[in-house]
Amino acid sequence: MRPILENLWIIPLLPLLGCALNGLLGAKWPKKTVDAVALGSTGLSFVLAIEAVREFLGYYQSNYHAFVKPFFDWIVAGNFRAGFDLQMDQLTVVMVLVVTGVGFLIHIYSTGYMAHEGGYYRFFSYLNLFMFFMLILVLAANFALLFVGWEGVGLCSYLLIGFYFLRKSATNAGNKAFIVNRIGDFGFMLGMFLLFRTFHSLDFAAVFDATSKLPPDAMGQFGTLTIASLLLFMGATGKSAQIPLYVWLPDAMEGPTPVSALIHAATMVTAGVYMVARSHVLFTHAPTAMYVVAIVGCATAFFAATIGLVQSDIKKVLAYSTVSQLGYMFLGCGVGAFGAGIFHLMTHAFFKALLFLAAGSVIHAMSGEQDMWGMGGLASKIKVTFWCMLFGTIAIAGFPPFAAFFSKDSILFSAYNYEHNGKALYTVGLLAAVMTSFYMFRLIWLTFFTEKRYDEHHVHVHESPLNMTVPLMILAFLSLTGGWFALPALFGGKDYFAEFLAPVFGAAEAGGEAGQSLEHTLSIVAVVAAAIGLLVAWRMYTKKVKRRPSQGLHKVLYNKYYVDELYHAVVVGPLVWLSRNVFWKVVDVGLVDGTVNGIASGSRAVGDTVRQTQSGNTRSYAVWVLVGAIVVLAIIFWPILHPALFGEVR
Amino acid sequence: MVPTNYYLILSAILFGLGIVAFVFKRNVIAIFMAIELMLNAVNLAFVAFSQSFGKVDGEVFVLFVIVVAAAEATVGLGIIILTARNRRSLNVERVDLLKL
Amino acid sequence: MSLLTQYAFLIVPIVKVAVLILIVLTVDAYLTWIERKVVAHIQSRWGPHRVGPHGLLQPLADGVKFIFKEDPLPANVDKVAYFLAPFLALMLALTSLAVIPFGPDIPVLGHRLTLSVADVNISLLVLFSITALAVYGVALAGWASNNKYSLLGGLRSSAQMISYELALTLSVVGVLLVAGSFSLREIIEHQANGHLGLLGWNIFGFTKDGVGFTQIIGFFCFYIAAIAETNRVPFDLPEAESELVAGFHTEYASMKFAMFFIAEYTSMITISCLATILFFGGWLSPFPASWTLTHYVPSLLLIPLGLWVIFDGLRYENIFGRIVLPGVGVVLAAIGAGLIVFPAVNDAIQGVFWFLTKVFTFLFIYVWMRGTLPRFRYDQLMSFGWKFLLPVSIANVVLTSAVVLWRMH
Amino acid sequence: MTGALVIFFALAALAVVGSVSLILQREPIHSALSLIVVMVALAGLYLLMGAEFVAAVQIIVYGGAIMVLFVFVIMLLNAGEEERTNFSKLATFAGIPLALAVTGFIAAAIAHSSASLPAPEPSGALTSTKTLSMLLFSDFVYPFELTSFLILVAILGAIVLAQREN
Repeated sequence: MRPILENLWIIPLLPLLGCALNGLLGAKWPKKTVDAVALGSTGLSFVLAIEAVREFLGYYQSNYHAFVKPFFDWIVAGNFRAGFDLQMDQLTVVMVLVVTGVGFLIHIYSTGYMAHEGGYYRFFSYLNLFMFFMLILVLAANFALLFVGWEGVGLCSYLLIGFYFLRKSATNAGNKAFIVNRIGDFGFMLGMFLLFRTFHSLDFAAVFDATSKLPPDAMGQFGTLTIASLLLFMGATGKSAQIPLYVWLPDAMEGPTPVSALIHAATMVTAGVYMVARSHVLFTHAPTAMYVVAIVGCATAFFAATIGLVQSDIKKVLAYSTVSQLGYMFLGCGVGAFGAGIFHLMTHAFFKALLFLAAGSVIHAMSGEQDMWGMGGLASKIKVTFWCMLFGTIAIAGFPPFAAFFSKDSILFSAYNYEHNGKALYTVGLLAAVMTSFYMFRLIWLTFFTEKRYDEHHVHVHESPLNMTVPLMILAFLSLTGGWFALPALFGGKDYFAEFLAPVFGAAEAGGEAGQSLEHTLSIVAVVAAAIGLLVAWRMYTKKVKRRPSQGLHKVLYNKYYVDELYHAVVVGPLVWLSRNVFWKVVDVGLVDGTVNGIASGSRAVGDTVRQTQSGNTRSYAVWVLVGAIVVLAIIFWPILHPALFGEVR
Repeated sequence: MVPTNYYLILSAILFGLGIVAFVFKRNVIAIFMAIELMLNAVNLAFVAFSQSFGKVDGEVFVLFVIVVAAAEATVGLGIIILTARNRRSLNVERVDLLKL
Repeated sequence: MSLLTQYAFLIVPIVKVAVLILIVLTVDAYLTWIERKVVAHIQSRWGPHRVGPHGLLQPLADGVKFIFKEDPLPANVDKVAYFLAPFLALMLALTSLAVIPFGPDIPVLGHRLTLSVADVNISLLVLFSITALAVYGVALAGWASNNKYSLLGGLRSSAQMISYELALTLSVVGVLLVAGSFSLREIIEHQANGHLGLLGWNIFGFTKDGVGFTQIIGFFCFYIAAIAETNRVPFDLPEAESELVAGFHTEYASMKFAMFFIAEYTSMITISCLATILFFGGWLSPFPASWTLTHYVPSLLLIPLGLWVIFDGLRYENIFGRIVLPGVGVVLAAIGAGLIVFPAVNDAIQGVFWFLTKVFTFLFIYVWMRGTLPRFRYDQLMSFGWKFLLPVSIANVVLTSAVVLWRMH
Repeated sequence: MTGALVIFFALAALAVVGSVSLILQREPIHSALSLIVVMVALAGLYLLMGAEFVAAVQIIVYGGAIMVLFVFVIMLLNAGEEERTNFSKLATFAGIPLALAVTGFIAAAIAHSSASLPAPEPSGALTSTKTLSMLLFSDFVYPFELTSFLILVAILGAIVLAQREN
């Protein structure tokens, strides 16, 4: 008897209801009611998710495979069927719990953060809608439905980035995010089509079973599977902000901070990782694709970190760190350690959400100030925020026993063991780790220590209300303990997380004694690297800091390698030119309007001529009637009058 | 005994004359008469056929035609009267506007 | 003789027509006399009494006058129509008499002589067709004679005739349903059922098995409509002196006027005949067939009439009083006596006798009404025709058909 | 040349002459009269064919009602001589040929299909009105009722047209 599991649709439905209620009626309601609806729906779906997970585990005990249930047919065309099928397996369990849990916390936080913003109900309606689509995405049992969630979260991200739609920059950022994602989605769709063409189905089960029967492509061979995987990965790069499509994420910081936390750190951006992990069967059969994924991930991790070094906007720093962390996840997936990737996804969800929310709290305290050069010495004033932030920083920097230590560690370890120049990947990843800890601690110092660089009289710093700090503390606790599943692994025990996910990804590779010792060394190296970063940051930012005019490499980094400018010059500019000068002036005005106007004037001319017959003179009409009659008669009597044609008619 | 063709030819001639009248009369009432003439021609053909086939159906049709003609005349003449009142003319060539 | 028999199919009708026209014209002439006399007496006047005894020669005088009067042609009249109209009127009126059977077939020289010019089996339809066309006489006259009174008269009469023709036709349908035939002869014969006598006539509508459905409603509708059809009082609006001078024949004089005049009286006769045939058993005697004594009724009427004529004529000290009237009286009485003497002849004329009696009764009623009733107003006429007469006659049709159906089953 | 043929040609000539004069007459009333002549002639032809009832109805309804209506309207509107305007060039030039063409078509069709016609019934065999009415009320009862409805509609239409808007 599994009431929730059998009716899995309830879990996504609740947020949708919340969205509908708030969106349609919320405008009239007081904040309390809106809160009640939003929190109630998400909280309830969180509880139900837990219940569903419990039931699933029970289910899994009895029969050892994922729980899939079709609820209704969505599209049925020929032999193509995309049903509203939801599924539940270990991977889903992790995702669902993360999404609903973190989502719920962030909802709570938002009630505090958004308290003084306009469009309160709108915000929560969007947020709930996002929850709905995200849940669809992770619960989907076929690519089509997953794509629905995929696009849906994209939409919500667009809506929420442009939440302050009166700010031009905000709307621009929204558009940018949307358009860039389109490019990725294009690849994703092509991938789906290819898959359907190959396997005549989009259901995960069908596709993956079929794939597992196929022989894997050789390294460097671009078979169907490889192409499909690469296309899917293209989608992932869009959604999860990987090179070359990462550019939208930093701009996405225009949105309210809780949004940045929920969508652009914890959940949505990890959709790509989830998708890759979900279709790991494909990727494992396409080593080339795997390799590409690993390289891209690694490169992104490093690249974003370098940019993160010099950013002055607190949220921008976190944004680039997000990008680089995502890079880590893909690195993990790329080198075949999907479990590690997902593991890092989870921990990252915790501490990055924490960091963003804390940053939000700081911004809240500074009443809107985001530039770290305008802060300083806040530690004493907003203790709770500070401590939570610190926890988050330590976690992301990867000091034991904090969460990221274990996850990032296992990723690097797997990278080290990767057969195709794994060492190089490892080294780059390590450098990225150094930089990560550097810019994070730089952030800490610039924000919380050193002398204050803001005007007391204008800004009066204050701690955030409970409904903001409590989620912070919870997340802080999680980002401390989140990684402890893997704790025993250090001491020769087994990695519970990996083991939990084993049914999905297959058993984690057993390191053996050598692996054990190697793992220890690697983790020590990682800690050392983090420490280096910490020290450098300490050296640079403890004594009197002042903002120097940036030049040279610093300038390049500060301007993000001019990538945006590059894209604008290479892609956007030409495109705009094309649209304006060809599609608008030639195609639209010339062709479309021309056709329409041509038809109009043509019919007018015809009418002018034909109108002459409408003289109103009845006798002329009579003659026309005669003509008609003659035609009819001719038709009737044709066979009679031309027996030669039709033979004698009798 | 008169062959059926004679009747048919006669009805054709009458019909043709009706058409000519329909086109060449200018007086609305006269045109209306032309229509009646054509109807009569058709009736003649009907009766002739019903005779030559030895069936009464044709005559029944004639009755129907006559009824229809009566109804038509009623309404048509009513319209003609109104038109004549409004346009001060019975010449169809002068009445060539839908509204004044 | 052989020639006669050879061309009998041509000669007999011609003779019949000649005789009929002669009789009818005479009757018309004397009908005017009767009318004037009766109306005069109703209005307690003497009426014509100068020309001949009781003004009996007045009709002759009128005829002579008609013939010798000048016949002016009004300015710019529509000549064709102007001349056509009276001829049309008279022609149609006379034609309509052709189909009326004045009596049962009588044996003459071994041949059976039918007492009707044309004995067609759709005589009633023919009759109606002719009455339908009769309207043109009046209408055309009104239109042709380029005169507003005439035009109004013509308009009125055409409208009136169309309106009442419906009622006229529908009122007869009842009889048709009962008789199941268009032939006047058959209609009469259907009313003949020996032991019932006049109860068998459609006016009472009893049948051999006793039960029956009276056509009295039909009769009244028919008679009223008929009066209207003939433009007689109280429906003589087309020629309403007080309003339209003389209506459609204002512009007509002498013979043309006489034609209209004769046409009117002829149609009166026709209508009376029709009423007789349709509702009053035509030539049937009102008495049950078993009462053979009733065959002497003609004689019993003729002989006293003849004697009275002799007696009355003797009062005048002139050629009429001394010779003509007594002569006529003697002839009449002789005929009466002769009928008693020759039963065969007596039986032969029975039908004709009864027929004429009934017809004259109706003609008398015409005159009587003229003396009695005022004229309708035009709108009254129309509303009466459309809103009363037509519905009633339709109701009659429905009732009758219901009864007929019921009798079938 | 039997009597029937003589009568036929007489009546046919009458009808044709009538319709020609319908065209040539300028006075509407004369046209109407000519049309009446045609109708009477046709009635005669019907009688000749033995369609007695139709003949009677032809005269009663057509001659006695419809044409009277025409005459009535002509008198009401005091319709004078028709003016022979020629505004419609089309009618002026194309009228005759087209009319001839239609007539020719029909004539040709008749001429062609004449052979397929069965020999007419022996003359004088009048189709009794009874059979006609039987047919009318059995097979054609629905059309019959429809015509009554049609007439009702016509009456209503006439009333609507006749009443002056106020």
